[in-house]
Amino acid sequence: MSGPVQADAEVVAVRRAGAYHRLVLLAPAIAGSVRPGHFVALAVGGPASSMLLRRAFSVHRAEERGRSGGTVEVVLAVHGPGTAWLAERRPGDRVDVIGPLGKPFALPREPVACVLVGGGYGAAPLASLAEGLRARGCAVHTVLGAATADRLFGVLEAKRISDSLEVTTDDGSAGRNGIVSDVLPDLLTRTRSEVVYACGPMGMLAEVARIAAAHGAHSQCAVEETMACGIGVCMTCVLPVVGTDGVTRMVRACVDGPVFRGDAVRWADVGTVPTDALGAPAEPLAPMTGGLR
Amino acid sequence: MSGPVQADAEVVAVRRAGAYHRLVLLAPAIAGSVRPGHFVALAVGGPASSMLLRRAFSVHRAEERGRSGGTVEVVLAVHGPGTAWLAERRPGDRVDVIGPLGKPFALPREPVACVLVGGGYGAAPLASLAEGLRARGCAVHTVLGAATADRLFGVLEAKRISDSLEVTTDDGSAGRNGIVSDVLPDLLTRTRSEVVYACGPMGMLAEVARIAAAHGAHSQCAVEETMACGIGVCMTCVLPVVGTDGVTRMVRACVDGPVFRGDAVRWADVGTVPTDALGAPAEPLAPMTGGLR
Amino acid sequence: MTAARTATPAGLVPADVDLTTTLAGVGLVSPILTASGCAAAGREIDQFVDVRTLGAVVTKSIMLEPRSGRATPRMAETPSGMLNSIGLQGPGIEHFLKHDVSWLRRRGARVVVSIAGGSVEEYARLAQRLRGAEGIAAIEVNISCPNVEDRGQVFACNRSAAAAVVHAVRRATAPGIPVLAKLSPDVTDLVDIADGCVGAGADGLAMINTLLGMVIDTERMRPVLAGITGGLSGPAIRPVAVRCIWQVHRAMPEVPILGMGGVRTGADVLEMVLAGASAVSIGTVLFNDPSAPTRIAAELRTALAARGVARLADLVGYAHRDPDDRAVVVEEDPT
Amino acid sequence: MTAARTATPAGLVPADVDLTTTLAGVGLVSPILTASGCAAAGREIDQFVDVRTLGAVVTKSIMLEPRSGRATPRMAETPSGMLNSIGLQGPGIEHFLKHDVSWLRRRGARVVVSIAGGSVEEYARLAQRLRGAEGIAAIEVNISCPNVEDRGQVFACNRSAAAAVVHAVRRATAPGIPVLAKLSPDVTDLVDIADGCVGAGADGLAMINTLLGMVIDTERMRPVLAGITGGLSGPAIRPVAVRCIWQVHRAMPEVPILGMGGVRTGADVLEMVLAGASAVSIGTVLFNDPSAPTRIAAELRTALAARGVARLADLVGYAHRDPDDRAVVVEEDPT
Ligand SMILES: Cc1cc2nc3c(=O)[nH]c(=O)nc-3n(C[C@H](O)[C@H](O)[C@H](O)COP(=O)(O)OP(=O)(O)OC[C@H]3O[C@@H](n4cnc5c(N)ncnc54)[C@H](O)[C@@H]3O)c2cc1C
Ligand SMILES: Cc1cc2nc3c(=O)[nH]c(=O)nc-3n(C[C@H](O)[C@H](O)[C@H](O)COP(=O)(O)OP(=O)(O)OC[C@H]3O[C@@H](n4cnc5c(N)ncnc54)[C@H](O)[C@@H]3O)c2cc1C
Ligand SMILES: Cc1cc2nc3c(=O)[nH]c(=O)nc-3n(C[C@H](O)[C@H](O)[C@H](O)COP(=O)(O)O)c2cc1C
Ligand SMILES: Cc1cc2nc3c(=O)[nH]c(=O)nc-3n(C[C@H](O)[C@H](O)[C@H](O)COP(=O)(O)O)c2cc1C
Ligand code: FES
Ligand code: FES
Repeated sequence: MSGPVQADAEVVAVRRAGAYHRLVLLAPAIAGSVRPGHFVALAVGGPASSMLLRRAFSVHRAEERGRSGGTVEVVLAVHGPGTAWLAERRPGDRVDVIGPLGKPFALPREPVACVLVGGGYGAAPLASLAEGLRARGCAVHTVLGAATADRLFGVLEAKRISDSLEVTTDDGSAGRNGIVSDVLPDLLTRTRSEVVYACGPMGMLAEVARIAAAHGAHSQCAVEETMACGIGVCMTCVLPVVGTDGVTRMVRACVDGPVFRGDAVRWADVGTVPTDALGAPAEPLAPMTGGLR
Repeated sequence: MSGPVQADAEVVAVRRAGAYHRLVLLAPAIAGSVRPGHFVALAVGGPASSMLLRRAFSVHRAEERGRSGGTVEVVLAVHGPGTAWLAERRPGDRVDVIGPLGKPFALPREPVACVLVGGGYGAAPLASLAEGLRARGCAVHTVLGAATADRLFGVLEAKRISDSLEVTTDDGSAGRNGIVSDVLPDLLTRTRSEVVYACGPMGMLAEVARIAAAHGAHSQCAVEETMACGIGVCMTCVLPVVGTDGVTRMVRACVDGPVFRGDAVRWADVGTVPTDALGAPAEPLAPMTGGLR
Repeated sequence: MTAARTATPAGLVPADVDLTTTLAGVGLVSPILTASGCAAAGREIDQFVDVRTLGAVVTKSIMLEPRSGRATPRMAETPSGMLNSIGLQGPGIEHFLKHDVSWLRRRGARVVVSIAGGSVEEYARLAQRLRGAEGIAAIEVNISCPNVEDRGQVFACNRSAAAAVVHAVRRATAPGIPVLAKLSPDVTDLVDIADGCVGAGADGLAMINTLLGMVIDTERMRPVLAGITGGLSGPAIRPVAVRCIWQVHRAMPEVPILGMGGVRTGADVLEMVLAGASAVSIGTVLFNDPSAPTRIAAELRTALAARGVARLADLVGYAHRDPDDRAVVVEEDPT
Repeated sequence: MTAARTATPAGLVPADVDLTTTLAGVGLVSPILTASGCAAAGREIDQFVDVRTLGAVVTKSIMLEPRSGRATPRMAETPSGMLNSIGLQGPGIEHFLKHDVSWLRRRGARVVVSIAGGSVEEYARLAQRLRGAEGIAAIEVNISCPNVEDRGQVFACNRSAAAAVVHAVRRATAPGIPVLAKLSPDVTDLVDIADGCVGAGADGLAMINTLLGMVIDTERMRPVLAGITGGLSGPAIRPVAVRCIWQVHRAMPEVPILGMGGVRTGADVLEMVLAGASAVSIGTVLFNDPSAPTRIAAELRTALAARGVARLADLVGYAHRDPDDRAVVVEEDPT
């Protein structure tokens, strides 16, 4: 797999999609090597921006060829000034983009049944993942959840690609009133799925991983950790992950993830350094010493 | 005269004009009170800009009424990131503007002959000044100079409004090969002008003031000093000016100017604090003490 | 993915939020002041924001005699900030009291007078002169000045020099008038300096003054500022300011703090209050947005209403409290 | 109104400009290095910029043992900067030498190893361990670490503690390998600390490390960083960095300086060189633009060619020279 590329991409389109914006960038040098689960990092605010850090987004679709050459599409929720700036772009504007980044979803070698779970814009990478799975002969069952109907993403596309689709919203404004983990156990049993793919908020991923394990299914979870560099050099994006040797390490979500085996992540300890992690201090590091940074 | 107003102005138009850009802003609350020589201060870079300070521009035209309500037009040379950002604005964008700022040109009570001297974009405020003078029955003779032909501004307009027009360029690419002060003495003598109005680089203003004085003419010079606030609160924009009491003070270009009597400014001492200025230290302040700021 | 919000008590609207605060015993109608040197003596800024709605106008540091300041250029823009090297240009205390303080009084604004000197003696004389003056809410002592009697060492960078100035000013000032020592962040141990000032009688601390910085013009290959170095201010330094407020409030939670350094929005004011400031001054951002205090007050009201906080004063130092120990902040008396 | 330019000697094109420099006796093909902690051990950044074209890769500060670092969140964006609180996560010196330094050597990059410890003894042991290692161009000593033997006081904030570390490292290091002490700007008297380090044997100084800062999340009303405070970096701090370089170069012009702090463009490199730096590290800006070193080198060449300067090395400290005294810089040997 070729490494990430930095490209000055032209904005092809910005379209509203419910509570989200779909941003299509012309980036042929990147589009060709994107696999489902990869993300891209976009610079925001222009040359005199006060915002130095890139913003990370899962790739929704990467079109290697097509009308306009080689495009990468992301789905963004306006959250703060960086995403607000991106949502205001117009066709012809330019955005500096780096990608593909991270490790994509691992696909099963056998044509097994799979469940895809997306929370909010976490559904973004699932459509192309579903296509990849279907191409390998896998059955694809999708569950999409969100707080409200307008925060669901990709329902129509999922309906088209999946063998089955369930939708939940916290307020019942679309689909079933509830959260994705309400429907997951039953679905796993019913479909005898062997792999669960999930992308969404950390709490959801933890639940999905737990349920998958309880059903003897393998899970692949795409996490979202605050990232300063996105390329593996800064060590800001770490979480505790158990290696094949049984040792817990603080690993980088940007290069060792964002997709992890659900049973390898120590979900309850995310945000902490477990005392049994490799190199953990005897006592937790005191804050306020200031210097050790 | 009403004070300055801060307004969120809509961009009506951005047009190239030689080496410059003409930027027209819809700012009815400001347009009505602008007099020739006033300037406006524009915020640059948008809400997440790293550029905190406003950029100052002489008002070229302020239309109280008209098609689009009440517009203010400035002429800008792209110099650094702030002016580059302004030049990239498109109709419908918004720019935060404060104006009118500063003291405008003082107009003669009698219908005397006047010479208007503009260097580069310093010609911007002269067209409306010329109209004001003509309305009072003054004869208007204009001299426009610039480094090159594309850096001349407002030649056609000046031709229309003025009783006479002379043009100089440093490289001879338009008009006479030379600088404005080459033609000024002769023009003053010929036209028996009693007032000289000037706007342009400091070196030009100093020369104009000197020549005017030598010819017994009054001069009004609009200076350009680096300004942090533009509204009189920061004290960054000072220059040594002799008061009617004969005392030199470090006065603010933004509120006490930008238009000054040419014979009041101590041109040779601009950039210094003359030792005879009010409150000047016995010895010049040593740099590097660091604290006194 | 938005962070959790404190529950909103039913019906708390921005207009109900109580922004009044107390700074070193002085009640203020608003927690938002203008920073010394960034709003002159209030007259120009009054064109953009009614100065009576401010907590106070903190005036440009005044010295005994008229002062012409430094040569120009006196400023340089920097990423999210600026450098200044004004050299305390000003008209001297007599003119200031006669023309500036009296205007502010007539206008109905509260006045915090900032004073600056080159020796302990000068500070003391300034404070004596202010003793007679009416309509002064507090004195802010700008100790980021070189001590002419000690090789130009900046008072604020030395515990005993800072304390000596504060002590002299406190002694010369009427008992009812609080004295705030304005600290420089350019020190190894800010808490030590703060402690020295409080020990010498400071009723509160103002922080932070600018950081020492410099810009070189790469065209002329010379320093941009005529004064070579200058003071760095603006949002660029806000994380340093918040850290300073946090450290000092943690070490001496009973000492009132007037926070400042890069405040641009209502959220920034809230940040400094949570760190331990009782009130906050707006400086450089006034150059970007001279009507900022009005906008910021509105943003602050909205932010507090959204968090169900009826009184800003309840949040002073709140970020220090153990999350488990925190009394739930609810509206009690939304008048 | 553009500032005056130095006359351009006929025919000087960017490709002719000589960017090579010497830092504490080590010749470097480029004055542009990557800053410690901002390019890991070079492997990832090599995807964006050929690490062989860098002056050197300065590796993330390494400690004796593997270290897991601090809890997350470890970073917060700030205006034109960021805070970080990584807690020196790393694999420990053995793994580092075996996997990281050897990769860099094989790749053909020059390596400056940054070391960090909690006691003088730890620094000394690290230096001893490096003595055997091959392919190390210099050692950068990160003294912005708390001294576990002195109530966590940061070495860099105390002249004698800083000097003790430098002395121990210098003694344990092979004579041919320069030792650079990396200074913190969070001190009252930087020149004093610098002097202490040079007196203790530092062959050069790296400056500046981050400023101590803090951000509070106004939604959760708690500090953003798990470590509460963090290090402020990025263009926001550049004026402080330039001032530090200027002050130290002025006081000790013969001491080589590796400058850093917010460098984003070729002009920023030039600014630090004019202030006194012999080479410059790029840190936080790599997160914005991982290919920045290539862009910056090109910008620097163009800037020098436009000013008629054939050799960057001729400009080290140039802004200090009296304008009247300045030898005209012209191309002499544009090879
Ligand atoms: C691997 C990955 C994939 C992502 N995919 C998507 C996606 O497909 N669609 C989408 O809308 N968002 C996605 N996000 C989240 C997105 O990156 C943040 O919403 C965005 O960075 C917020 O920037 P802002 O300026 O609007 O907000 P601000 O809150 O102002 O951002 C301030 C800083 O915090 C960081 N930050 C804030 N929130 C997050 C967050 N949730 N995750 C990581 N960093 C954050 C920003 O990068 C920035 O550095 C993803 C994040 C990661 C790490
Ligand atoms: C009263 C007045 C009237 C002006 N009228 C015009 C005009 O009509 N047309 C026009 O093109 N320009 C005018 N200028 C100059 C204009 O303000 C600057 O060119 C502009 O600020 C440069 O901003 P920048 O970001 O492009 O450049 P930068 O050099 O990056 O600006 C950096 C900083 O320096 C300040 N600065 C830089 N150059 C100048 C300058 N020449 N004068 C004042 N501040 C400066 C900027 O405001 C900013 O704070 C005027 C300036 C003043 C003071
Ligand atoms: C142009 C300017 C002039 C200043 N003058 C003074 C002064 O006279 N006395 C003082 O104590 N602080 C002075 N300061 C510092 C400010 O009061 C304030 O402490 C600092 O700028 C940080 O706040 P800010 O980032 O909001 O500007 C000045 C700041 C600026 C930008
Ligand atoms: C994420 C991050 C990690 C850092 N880690 C180290 C480190 O391990 N050792 C060190 O000496 N400096 C470290 N620094 C400081 C940088 O090397 C540099 O001195 C500082 O960030 C200023 O430069 P900049 O503004 O270009 O980033 C780190 C900085 C950042 C942003
Ligand atoms: S975001 Fe920098 S290492 Fe992952
Ligand atoms: S620009 Fe601030 S006083 Fe003139």
